[in-house]
Amino acid sequence: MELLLDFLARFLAQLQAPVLAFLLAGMLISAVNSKFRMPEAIYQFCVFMLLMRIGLKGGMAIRDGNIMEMLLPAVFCVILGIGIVFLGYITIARMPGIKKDDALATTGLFGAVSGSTLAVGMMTLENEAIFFEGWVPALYPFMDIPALITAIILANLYLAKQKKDNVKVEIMPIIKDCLRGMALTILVIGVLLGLLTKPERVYDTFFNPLFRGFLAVLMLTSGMEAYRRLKELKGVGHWYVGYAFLGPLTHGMLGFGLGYIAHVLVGLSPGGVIMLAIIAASNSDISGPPTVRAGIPSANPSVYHGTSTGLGTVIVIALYVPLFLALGEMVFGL
Amino acid sequence: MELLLDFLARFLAQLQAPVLAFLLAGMLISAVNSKFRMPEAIYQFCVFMLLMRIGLKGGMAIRDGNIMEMLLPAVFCVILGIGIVFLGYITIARMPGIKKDDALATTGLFGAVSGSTLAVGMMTLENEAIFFEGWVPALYPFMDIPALITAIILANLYLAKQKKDNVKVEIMPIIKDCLRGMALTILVIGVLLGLLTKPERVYDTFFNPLFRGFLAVLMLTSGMEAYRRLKELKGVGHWYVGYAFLGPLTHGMLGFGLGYIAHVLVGLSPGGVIMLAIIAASNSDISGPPTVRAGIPSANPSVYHGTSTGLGTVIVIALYVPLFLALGEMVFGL
Amino acid sequence: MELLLDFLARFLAQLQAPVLAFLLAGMLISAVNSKFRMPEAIYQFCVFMLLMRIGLKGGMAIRDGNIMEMLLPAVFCVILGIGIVFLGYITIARMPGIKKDDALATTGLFGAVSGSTLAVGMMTLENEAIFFEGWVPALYPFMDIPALITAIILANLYLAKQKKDNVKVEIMPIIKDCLRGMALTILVIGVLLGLLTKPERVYDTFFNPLFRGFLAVLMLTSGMEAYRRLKELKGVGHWYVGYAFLGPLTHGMLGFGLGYIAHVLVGLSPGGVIMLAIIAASNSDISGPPTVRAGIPSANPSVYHGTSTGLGTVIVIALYVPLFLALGEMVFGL
Amino acid sequence: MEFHKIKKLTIVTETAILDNVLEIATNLGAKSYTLDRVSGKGESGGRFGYDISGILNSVRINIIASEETVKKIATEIVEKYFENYAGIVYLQDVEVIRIQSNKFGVSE
Amino acid sequence: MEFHKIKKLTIVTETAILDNVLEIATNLGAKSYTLDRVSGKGESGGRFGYDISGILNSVRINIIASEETVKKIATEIVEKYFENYAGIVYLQDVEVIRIQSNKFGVSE
Amino acid sequence: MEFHKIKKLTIVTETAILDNVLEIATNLGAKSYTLDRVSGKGESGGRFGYDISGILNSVRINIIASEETVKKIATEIVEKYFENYAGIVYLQDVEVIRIQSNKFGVSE
Ligand SMILES: Nc1ncnc2c1ncn2[C@@H]1O[C@H](COP(=O)(O)O)[C@@H](O)[C@H]1O
Ligand SMILES: Nc1ncnc2c1ncn2[C@@H]1O[C@H](COP(=O)(O)O)[C@@H](O)[C@H]1O
Ligand SMILES: Nc1ncnc2c1ncn2[C@@H]1O[C@H](COP(=O)(O)O)[C@@H](O)[C@H]1O
Ligand code: NA
Ligand code: NA
Ligand code: NA
Repeated sequence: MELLLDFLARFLAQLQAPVLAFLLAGMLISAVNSKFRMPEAIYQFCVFMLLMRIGLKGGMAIRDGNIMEMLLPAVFCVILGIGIVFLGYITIARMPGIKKDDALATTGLFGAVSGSTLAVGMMTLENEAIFFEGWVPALYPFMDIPALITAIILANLYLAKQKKDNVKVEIMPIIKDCLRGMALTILVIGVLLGLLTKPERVYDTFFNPLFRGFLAVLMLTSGMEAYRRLKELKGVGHWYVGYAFLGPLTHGMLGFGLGYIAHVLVGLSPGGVIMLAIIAASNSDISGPPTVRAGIPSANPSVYHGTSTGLGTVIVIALYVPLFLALGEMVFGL
Repeated sequence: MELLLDFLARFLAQLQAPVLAFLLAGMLISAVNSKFRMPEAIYQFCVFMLLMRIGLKGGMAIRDGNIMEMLLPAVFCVILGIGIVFLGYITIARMPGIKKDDALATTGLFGAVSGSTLAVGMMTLENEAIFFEGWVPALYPFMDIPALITAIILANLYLAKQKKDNVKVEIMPIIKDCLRGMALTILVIGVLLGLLTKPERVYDTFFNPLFRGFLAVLMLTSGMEAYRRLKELKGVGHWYVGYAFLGPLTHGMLGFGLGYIAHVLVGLSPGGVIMLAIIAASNSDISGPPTVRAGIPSANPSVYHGTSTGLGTVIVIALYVPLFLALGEMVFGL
Repeated sequence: MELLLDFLARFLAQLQAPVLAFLLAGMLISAVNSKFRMPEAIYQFCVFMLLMRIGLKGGMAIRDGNIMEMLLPAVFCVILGIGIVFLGYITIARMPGIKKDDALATTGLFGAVSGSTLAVGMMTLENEAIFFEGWVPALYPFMDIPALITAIILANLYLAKQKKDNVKVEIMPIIKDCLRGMALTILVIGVLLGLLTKPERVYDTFFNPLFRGFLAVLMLTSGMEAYRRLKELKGVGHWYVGYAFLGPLTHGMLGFGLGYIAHVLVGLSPGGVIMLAIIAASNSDISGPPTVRAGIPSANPSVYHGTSTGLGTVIVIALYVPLFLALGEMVFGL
Repeated sequence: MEFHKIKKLTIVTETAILDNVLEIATNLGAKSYTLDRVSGKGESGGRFGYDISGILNSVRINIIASEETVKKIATEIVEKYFENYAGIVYLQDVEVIRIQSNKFGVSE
Repeated sequence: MEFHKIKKLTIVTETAILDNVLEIATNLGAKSYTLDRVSGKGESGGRFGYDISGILNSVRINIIASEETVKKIATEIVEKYFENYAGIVYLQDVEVIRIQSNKFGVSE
Repeated sequence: MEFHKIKKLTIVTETAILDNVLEIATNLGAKSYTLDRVSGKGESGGRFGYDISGILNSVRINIIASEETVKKIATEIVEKYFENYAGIVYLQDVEVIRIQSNKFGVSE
């Protein structure tokens, strides 16, 4: 009961937090059919600023950290990425009236990671002054790529079986495609720059201080987009709505659980555990969709794009970021 | 005499102020036919940054303020918006050789408000350390929308009478069109965010510190554009040149007068009075023109766009912002 | 020996400096064929921010400085601009298999100046806390324009002789074309604003603090572009590769030498001497190429664009900025 | 795969009336269209879209449909808007690959 | 200067498959093409490119080449991609100025 | 409303010579044109406009005018520029809706 009250208090507090408010404001802008559009160059630059900041910070943390500490969480990320897709394959993909390729595409995106949700998680933890290892957000690709690969392979195996075809899905091109996408390119380059050079000054004078502002701008844009994608969902089955609510909750819980194990075994910080839960809960909205579009051509983009970008992102930011924060605070007595 | 010297001193000082200098520099860039163009995404982002800052600040001020205080100034804004258009209708619109629809379109823009002039006014007052209520600039829509509606209605009534048609101009679509335009959308969303959430940190780390810089960039761009619009004005009657000089002066005086009444009756601060004068003097350059283009199709855009964006904005920033500042300082003994 | 070790130490240090690291990271992004593109509006805005900062600072320095001090360095710039092109005319342009117009176009770009290399030089000196006169970078046009004019005239004279034509190359249109180009427009406007107005506050709150960050973004973009241009160079003769290595070294040495003379005669600071060497070593990558494309239509853009943007910029930033820094530190015992 | 002769309608006009034009086109039976932003010059002067307000933005609309449909659309738009708004309207012949769907409303 | 009758192929489709389309075109003999980004609406809904992921971006490809070449390209692309991806493909007549080079593979 | 047969000239070329091309077109009687930026590939290699200097930007110019006018423009531009600059030039038939003004210089 007290837990619930605490959660509700946090949730209401978070709703006052501008990050979520900007997201909702963006939805409102689309809802009233405003002619205002955030210029494409600007939101791409927002994404660049956020992911470069995450990458630089991650790289610097890896440089100054202990690589052994990171190993287990990285392995857990891979497991989560693959596991989430299999979980979807035996749940949402089996529901009546659901096309298996649509479901796998969707579940691939929910296994993958959203850079902006990550950024929201970081900002939230920083606001609460909860420490987390800088390299945790940089684990992003270890969950993202395996999830997308698994989804694409399962979908193609399934489709081939339907057509009684032989199929051979090659993994390397998918990995390349992921890494060549905008989001992972920037993140990985950021990590390399943080790891191999000394970007402290440009980080301290540019990428870090502007982080909060550009996140607000990106949230506004994401909100505008989420609302537009929601409309696409109209024709789509209500199973996907359920998945968008329950999937991230389950994935985040799994992430929290594995994070807790890492906490016990290798000393992952409480903040790191919360972060891992948020990464697991988050769903891809920038670089996942094009990879899925290319890898599972027959899947209907309105379904997966709508479920992930329209519903998933908003739900995770509004509900599950505060939830896992509250959970972490209780479990670790923060 | 001393007044004049004081004004001249201020005017020369203001000319050294970079805001006006950037505007004039922009005009020079166009005048020498430079190939440099400010990318559209950038100046749209400038507009976004300025109006969001104005809105957030306004919203926070309303949240922390007394709603009763704001009522009278808001009503005065509505009166000014409508009054300015009627004033134009019985002056410039009656001049020989002037098409009534062109005149009404122009006068609608001069009744409406310019976000960038507003920002210049705020920066100027802040530079002089003159306090004004943060919600005054957020009164923007209360003058803007009534002015545009009045102009569109008067023009359509006039045109219908000419054609001996019956006409029914609907007001709601015009209001919607105004609110759905870029400028008012951002401003209103900013006010809501400031009012309902706690955006202090993102305001203090992003929107506020970058305000001065983005205003400089926008001034440069506005200058480039003003010069190009000036060329359009060539064919247009000299009455419009007169109107661009005398209109804003009169409107600003009316604004100052009503502001003074609010000062006496409800304690509007001296800075708020000056601000109200500047809002009234300013003329729309971003969201007004498309509304007028849609609402009064037969009006020649070269006339109203040229008069407002080419002449009006430059004149108000160069002459009338310092004038009303000087006037306020004298009247209130600042 | 110690000199060499010192240089190597500096070079390795510089390689850790994020400016070069961002350039190399950009090359890596292109090399792995990433889909990430920096939006055009963003890198144009980066160029704007850097050149406006250089211009404002230059203008303020001129305002506060002694015009006589600047005269000799300015004259030296003109001499360097013209001299570099003539030097190219009697070296690279005479090599076997080299088209004279291609060579002159290339040498024109190497005589001209790169705004981004300039910015790198400034940042490097500022990082090392080496003073330089703020107006030195603003000498940019005094080298840039003469170099481009000389190259275009020589090329057209040569081509006319080939065709036994009479030719009359007009200088004024070329000067206008240079000044109307994006880079020089912004720089000159910045200088004027710095000289005639008081932009200290907007400089201190916007253009200066964001300098480092926007330079990093521009370096990343320049790296991406350099790699793409490198590919164009494939078919092109190896003479151009040699020129890209030896040209800037020679030009920088000449710049250093003339700078030293100015040091002795009019007291140019050690930092100013280093800066002059860097300006001379740098090669145009933004506004030079279009001027050359218009002025020497028959020259193959792959050759000069590839040599200058693909090779020259990277070589100068990676090798010669640290070299002239080291040289200056030794010569002046810094 | 067959190639089917049909018409392409192009409308270049002010962005201000884009929504109205698309509404008319939809009402007269065009289910699909392609848009892009353009600059240009004409009787109404230069339209290079540099202005902050967007008054000088132009848009180009392409509609591929039957001759009857596009002629109706063209006529209606010119009559309704081209007295006051800048623009040009023209038709061209095209051959469209026909696939399973009967996208273009051409009777078999 | 002669004007030579030849064909222009236009493909409007998802940016996601641009590379594949260009590869097919190149393999079937098109050495040159022109691209631009467009918006639009069709059977697959609106494609206005507002989304961050770029799933809703469309591209327009123009290829001027001999009738034989463009028909091969058009057929191959429609067969291979248009079951799953959004788009339209059409041909038009054009007259190209011929200069020294034999750019268009037209036999003299 | 009548539809009038006339020509559309398209020029795709380097942005560097846009001003010159427009000047020639204006001098030869074209009062109106439509422009847009494009990417592409051709004999001169890829022109995707990524470069900061803009050397690799391409522009597409459309001019609708009488056959005589557009042929003169096309010929002049190709002769003057296409030895050194990248590009392609072609003509197409169009039917333009004629309104009150005699925009296209077609005698009645
Ligand atoms: N003859 C033409 N050829 C090409 N584009 C044209 C032509 N006439 C008009 N346009 C386009 O339509 C826009 C408006 O034309 P106007 O109404 O003549 O000002 C111009 O800015 C051009 O983009
Ligand atoms: N009949 C048409 N006329 C013009 N553009 C079309 C047409 N059909 C399809 N398109 C373009 O092709 C895209 C995809 O079409 P669709 O596959 O029908 O959704 C649309 O967004 C339009 O840009
Ligand atoms: N056959 C063609 N089809 C379509 N576009 C072409 C063609 N040839 C040339 N272009 C366009 O013209 C530009 C320059 O062509 P080029 O001079 O061949 O390099 C290319 O980048 C294309 O945009
Ligand atoms: Na996930
Ligand atoms: Na007003
Ligand atoms: Na140089």
